[in-house]
Amino acid sequence: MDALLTPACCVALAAITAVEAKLYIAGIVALVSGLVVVMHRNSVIGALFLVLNLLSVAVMFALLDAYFMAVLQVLIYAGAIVVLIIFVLMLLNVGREPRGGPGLGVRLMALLLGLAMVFALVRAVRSFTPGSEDGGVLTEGYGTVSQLGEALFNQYFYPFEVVSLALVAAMAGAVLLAKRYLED
Amino acid sequence: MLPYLLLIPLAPLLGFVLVGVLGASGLLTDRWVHRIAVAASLAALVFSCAAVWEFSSGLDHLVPLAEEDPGRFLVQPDEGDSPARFSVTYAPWIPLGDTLLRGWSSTGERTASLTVGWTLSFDALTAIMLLVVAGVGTLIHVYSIGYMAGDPGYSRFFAYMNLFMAMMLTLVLGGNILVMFIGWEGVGLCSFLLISYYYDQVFDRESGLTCADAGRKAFITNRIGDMAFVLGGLLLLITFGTFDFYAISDAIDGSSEFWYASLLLTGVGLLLFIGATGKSAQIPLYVWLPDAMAGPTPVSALIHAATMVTAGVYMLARMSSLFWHAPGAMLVVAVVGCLTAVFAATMGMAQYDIKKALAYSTVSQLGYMFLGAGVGAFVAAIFHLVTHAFFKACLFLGSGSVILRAGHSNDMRLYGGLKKWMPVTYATFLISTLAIAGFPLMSGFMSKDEILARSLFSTRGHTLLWLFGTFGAVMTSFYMFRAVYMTFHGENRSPEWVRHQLKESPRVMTGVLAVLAAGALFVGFLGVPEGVSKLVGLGNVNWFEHQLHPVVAARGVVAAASHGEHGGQAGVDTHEDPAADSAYASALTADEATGHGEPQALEIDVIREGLVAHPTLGQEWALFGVGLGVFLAGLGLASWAYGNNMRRAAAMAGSLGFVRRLLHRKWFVDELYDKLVIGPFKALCRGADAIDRTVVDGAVNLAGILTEISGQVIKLFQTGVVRHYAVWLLAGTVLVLWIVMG
Amino acid sequence: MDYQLFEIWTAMPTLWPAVYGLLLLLFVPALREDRQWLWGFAVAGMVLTIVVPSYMLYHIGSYGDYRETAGMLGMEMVRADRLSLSLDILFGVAGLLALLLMPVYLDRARAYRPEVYPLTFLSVAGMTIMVGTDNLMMIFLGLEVLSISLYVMCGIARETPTGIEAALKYFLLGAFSTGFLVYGVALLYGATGSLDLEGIASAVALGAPGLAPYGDGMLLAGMALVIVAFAFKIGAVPFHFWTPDVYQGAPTPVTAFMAAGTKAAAFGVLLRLLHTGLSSSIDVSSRWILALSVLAAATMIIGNVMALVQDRVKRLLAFSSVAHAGYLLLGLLAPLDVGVANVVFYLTVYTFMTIGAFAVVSVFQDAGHDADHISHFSGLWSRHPVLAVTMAVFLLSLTGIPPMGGFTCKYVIFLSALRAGHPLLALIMGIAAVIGAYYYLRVLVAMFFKPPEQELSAEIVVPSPTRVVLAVSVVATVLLGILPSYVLEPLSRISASLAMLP
Amino acid sequence: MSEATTFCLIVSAVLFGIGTLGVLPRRSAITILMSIEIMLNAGNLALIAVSRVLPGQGGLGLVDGHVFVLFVLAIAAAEAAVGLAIVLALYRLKRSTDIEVLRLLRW
Repeated sequence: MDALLTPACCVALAAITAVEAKLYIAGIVALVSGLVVVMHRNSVIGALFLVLNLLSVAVMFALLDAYFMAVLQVLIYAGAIVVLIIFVLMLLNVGREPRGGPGLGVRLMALLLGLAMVFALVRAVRSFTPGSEDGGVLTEGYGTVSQLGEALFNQYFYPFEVVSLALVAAMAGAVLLAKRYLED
Repeated sequence: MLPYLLLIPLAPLLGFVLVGVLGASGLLTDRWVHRIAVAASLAALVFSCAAVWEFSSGLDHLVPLAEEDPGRFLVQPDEGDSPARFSVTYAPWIPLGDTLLRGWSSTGERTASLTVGWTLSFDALTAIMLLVVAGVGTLIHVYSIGYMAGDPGYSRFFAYMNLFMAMMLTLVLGGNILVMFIGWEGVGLCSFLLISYYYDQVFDRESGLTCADAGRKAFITNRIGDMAFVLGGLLLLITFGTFDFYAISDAIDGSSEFWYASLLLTGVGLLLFIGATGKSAQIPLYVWLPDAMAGPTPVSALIHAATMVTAGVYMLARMSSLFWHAPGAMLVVAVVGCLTAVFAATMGMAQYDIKKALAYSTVSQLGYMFLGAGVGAFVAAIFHLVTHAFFKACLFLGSGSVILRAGHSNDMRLYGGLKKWMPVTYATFLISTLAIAGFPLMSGFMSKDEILARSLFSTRGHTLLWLFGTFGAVMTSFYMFRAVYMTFHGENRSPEWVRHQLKESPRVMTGVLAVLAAGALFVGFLGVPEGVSKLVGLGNVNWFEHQLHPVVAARGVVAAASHGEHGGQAGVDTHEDPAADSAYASALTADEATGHGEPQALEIDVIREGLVAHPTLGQEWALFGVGLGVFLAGLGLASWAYGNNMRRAAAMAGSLGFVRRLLHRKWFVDELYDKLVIGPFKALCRGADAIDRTVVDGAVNLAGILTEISGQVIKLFQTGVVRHYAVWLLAGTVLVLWIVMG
Repeated sequence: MDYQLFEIWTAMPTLWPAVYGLLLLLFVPALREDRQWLWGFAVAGMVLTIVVPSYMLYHIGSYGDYRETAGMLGMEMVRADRLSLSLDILFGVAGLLALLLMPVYLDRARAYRPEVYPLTFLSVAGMTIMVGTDNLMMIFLGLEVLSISLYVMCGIARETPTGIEAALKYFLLGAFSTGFLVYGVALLYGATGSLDLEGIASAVALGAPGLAPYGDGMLLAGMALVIVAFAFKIGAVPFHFWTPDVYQGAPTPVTAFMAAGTKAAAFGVLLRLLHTGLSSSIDVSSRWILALSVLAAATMIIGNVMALVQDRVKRLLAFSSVAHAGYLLLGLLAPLDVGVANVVFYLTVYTFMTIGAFAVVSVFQDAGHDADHISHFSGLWSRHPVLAVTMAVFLLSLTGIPPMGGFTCKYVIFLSALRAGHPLLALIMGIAAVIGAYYYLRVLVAMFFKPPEQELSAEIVVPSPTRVVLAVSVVATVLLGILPSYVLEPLSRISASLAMLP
Repeated sequence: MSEATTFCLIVSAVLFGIGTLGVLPRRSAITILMSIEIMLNAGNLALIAVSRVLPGQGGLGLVDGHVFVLFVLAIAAAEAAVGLAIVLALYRLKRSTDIEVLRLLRW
């Protein structure tokens, strides 16, 4: 039995390392692009790097077997939200933001606080140890459209409707705030 | 009447609503305003009298009613050890359900109900307070008709006065700490509203305080005391599982030996006392009372002399069984009261503002009441409260009468010789002065000297307390006669235009003065001290003590005290002994056997339960002599200084213009004052004043200023920039993460 | 199919305002000209929003303290129990009172838009969703429905710089805190493998010897982040910085609604989250208790001290609301059977007194702007005595003077803090309350003792809907103080229905 | 796969930190909005990563996390819409999207 299993394990291991390598690359790309978004003074470039960031996260989704979510990430986030942001940037003709920001003290304090928080969070996530992982096999059809659709229209039917409520509120609100009034 | 006790505070409350709403919307003429207000107050008085009448004719007929409706009434007719009392719960107020209490009784754990009801209760103490509050209150309402006539805020004034009456009556009638607390906070609020009545007038030129500032100071200082009061109450609640006064007393009395001198009771007692110092203007929270004179004079008379400021004394008497079992707390009460009495008296001597002089006098007299309570003479303290209500109200109203006619000036240097124009005011003022200064057989003599005697002879008293108290009494006599001389004797020093319009106040005011003066004369006979009656060969004719003693008596304390001395730290190991009596008996025998302790003192204690000794006849005579001497010393000093001064001042009045004459005279008075209070005494007065202004006042102000400054500093963080807010959010997140993750 | 009907009935407190809000949104274009009608429909709908949960609460005994669900396949998404129904009534009341204030105020501010009514309904729906569920996903969605509606409502006066500034600040910081919530929920989910509070509770209970099955640190960090997100919503120090700015800039009726409604909803969620989800292990609960005690102490002190130095009444009330959040946090620390009823009772009283105070402020407008500087209140007694007395009642109640409601609720919280063994915090609460007396007093002094400002001697007109709001609030504030037992008694049964899984 | 999961979680934590700090140095409201999107994104990554290794019915993998990510996406869209509308309104009033101009309400 062992003899049979060993090559299978080796193959699996090879596959896994491949996946992991891809994950590492995607993760680093995500971090770097995220950093550019935050640091760059030109908002348009920031937005473009946001797309890169979202796409690399989508790649990570796919590598984590969340195929449908990867697709949605590309479609909704990169496709809709960022496009909306870029549209507004263009509309307002926002370019480089003016110089001058917070003083050095504030920057330093924020950096320290941010590092402290990241440190705490990293410490927290490192404690993650799913108990039954060894020997566990992914559920049949994990991360597919059918599985998600089934969940959405069964258990998650009600929250799904609530999301629509939020979207309606946002829509009405956006129109209310951004539309030129008829009487103007 | 007793089941309808609610009507007593409701009547003035209704008056407040009517006068407030209708008056503010301009629907009432002044005439109807005071008609309604006085009627409301009078109604409270009538209801109170009816309740007292029913109470004094026995509670037995109420008992069957109680059986029908056990939740509502609680009746305990006068029997055996416990005094007659009655309480009625109209509705539940705060239902907090049951809780488990553990620890102090032999049964270990027990459940207590934390439900608080709208309870009013009635006993002899309540009866006396009700009559004083409603009676003096009504009189002052009547007086205000004359004093406030033509004031633009007529309806506002009467509305607040009615509200005050409602709150004060609630305070007195409240059957548990929370209901009392409503009145407690409510009178503070009304006091604030009425002090700030002339909101925009600068009332203290030196510091530029406006009346509104004075009101705010009073309110905040009171709130500090209130906080301590609430803490003490909550501690009681946690300990005894109830807010009900009677239940707490019974619980303490019921296991005297356990509670005697325990740390918990001492702590609670001290907290309650801090609450009382806030309301009753004792060291260190007295600072607001002299400033409170910014209010109209009837307010000073009613709130800051006769009723509200005595609430602290009333509360101490209400909680007397707690204080009996907390000798440490009682000692603090006595010492603080004694110090306040002396300290305030020294300051009273330095005042030219007649109302401020009276205010310091009030602080001083309140100090005597606390001294009385502190040495266990609760009856005498309450008695002094009653007599003080009469003579101090009369003094304040008399000063109001003077102020009204003397061009609305409070400055005694601008009075003089007023007895010619205002004979009734003068006569009543003089009678009250005699009373407060302790002229033999007048009310102040009866009550104050009784307190002093008890402070000397009570086992909880001390010679030093008596010495200081007597010293203060000399000063009392001095500053009061000083006021009389400066105001009514000598030559008039008023401005010309004032002198032309000097005349007696209207009948409605003098009538009230006369009634109050009669009270100052005769109320004393209700509580002739045993010593005094003995001097003239009568038995104990102290009606007051007879009525009140059962309410404030020390039940079981003697036994507990002696037990504590012999049985070790607390009664924990011995509290299963049969009854307090036998415990006491065994203690006595133990005493004799071992020769320990002070059997002599204990024997004396037994005689009077109240831990107060019987002085001998000779001692009584000596005390009487000292009292008379005190009175005469003050009178003599004052007449030497001020009688003289006024004559000499009159001689000095030459052809100089008014202003220069005035300046001269001021300087003269000052110099004479310097001569009189030569050396250390002057330094003492100045020092006391300086301490008042800098240390005590300063501490209160400093706390306020520091808070304000820190507010201004923290305000700078609110920059309006989203980014900075985000940094704070981040900081908070790190903080929470750090706390939670450790 | 009886079962199905029952489910819908259970979700009714949420469904009703949501559906009604959507319908109203549909009718807005048609009724654009008939403003009175639209307003009337909105008010009527909001009355029913109160009636529905009240009816259910009244009959809740006949179903037992039910934990019924709507949703399918046994996933509990909606929960109608005493806590959620009581709070639902409160949201309806806050919404109704705000609706009554809105038309006149917005008209005067020249910011009237009919969409504000449906948005009010949607935000009420969001609140009911938040508190009426055991699922973190639903809590998140409800919070977002509420927040998104409120961002828009704050900015409804989009022509005024302050209005839009308030909206943008609220939005940016709100979205920021949403990020924290999402990450916190993700960590909780990772640590326990469940998004359901009961699932989390059982996972935490079974997590021994650690704290959680899949990662102790993750559980704690997730808990911390979720606490941060809700501390932001209730305005606890140091997450309170948006509160004064947004309260001041938003239209006053919206401020009133936010102050009362959002706070009640966030506290409702915290009650459920902390007491059902994270109390099954003492190791876990002691940690959030510690964190919340620190926040409570800071909030009580800073809120009161900051209010001391404010000159605008709206800002003053904003800081006062921060201070009250501190007192409420104190109530949260007590165990379930001691504290829950008190917190909900406090929220009830707070709703009335704070909306009442803001209603008075909403009367003061000058050429479309808020005239809420403290000097504008000078001499109110002589200008409009009834309004002055009304405001006095609210201020006294906020100060905590008996027998107003504000005293009673402060007292019960104070006592529960003592009973729960937090004497130090109770003491801080006492000191904070003393400081608090000072700034409320400033407004009182201005109203009763200062002469009116000359340039503002124009007559004060109190519109009749505002009068209704004031009357209701005054009566409720006083009655809740004098006879609170009629509310406290029923509320005390909440804890039983919230109690944890066996 | 354990290391991969941990790696993803660490990436998500750092990404969250980056998003948090992004609110800080930038003055444009839109860039701040983008940083907030990064924060949400970090949450999504964490959810997806843990969902895969949590025990579900019949094996590893819980669908709850995916559903939650879906909802977060939708909410992010809604928030972006409202946020951009507010920015537009601000721009109309002030001709700027700079948060430094938001200084009327302070102190």
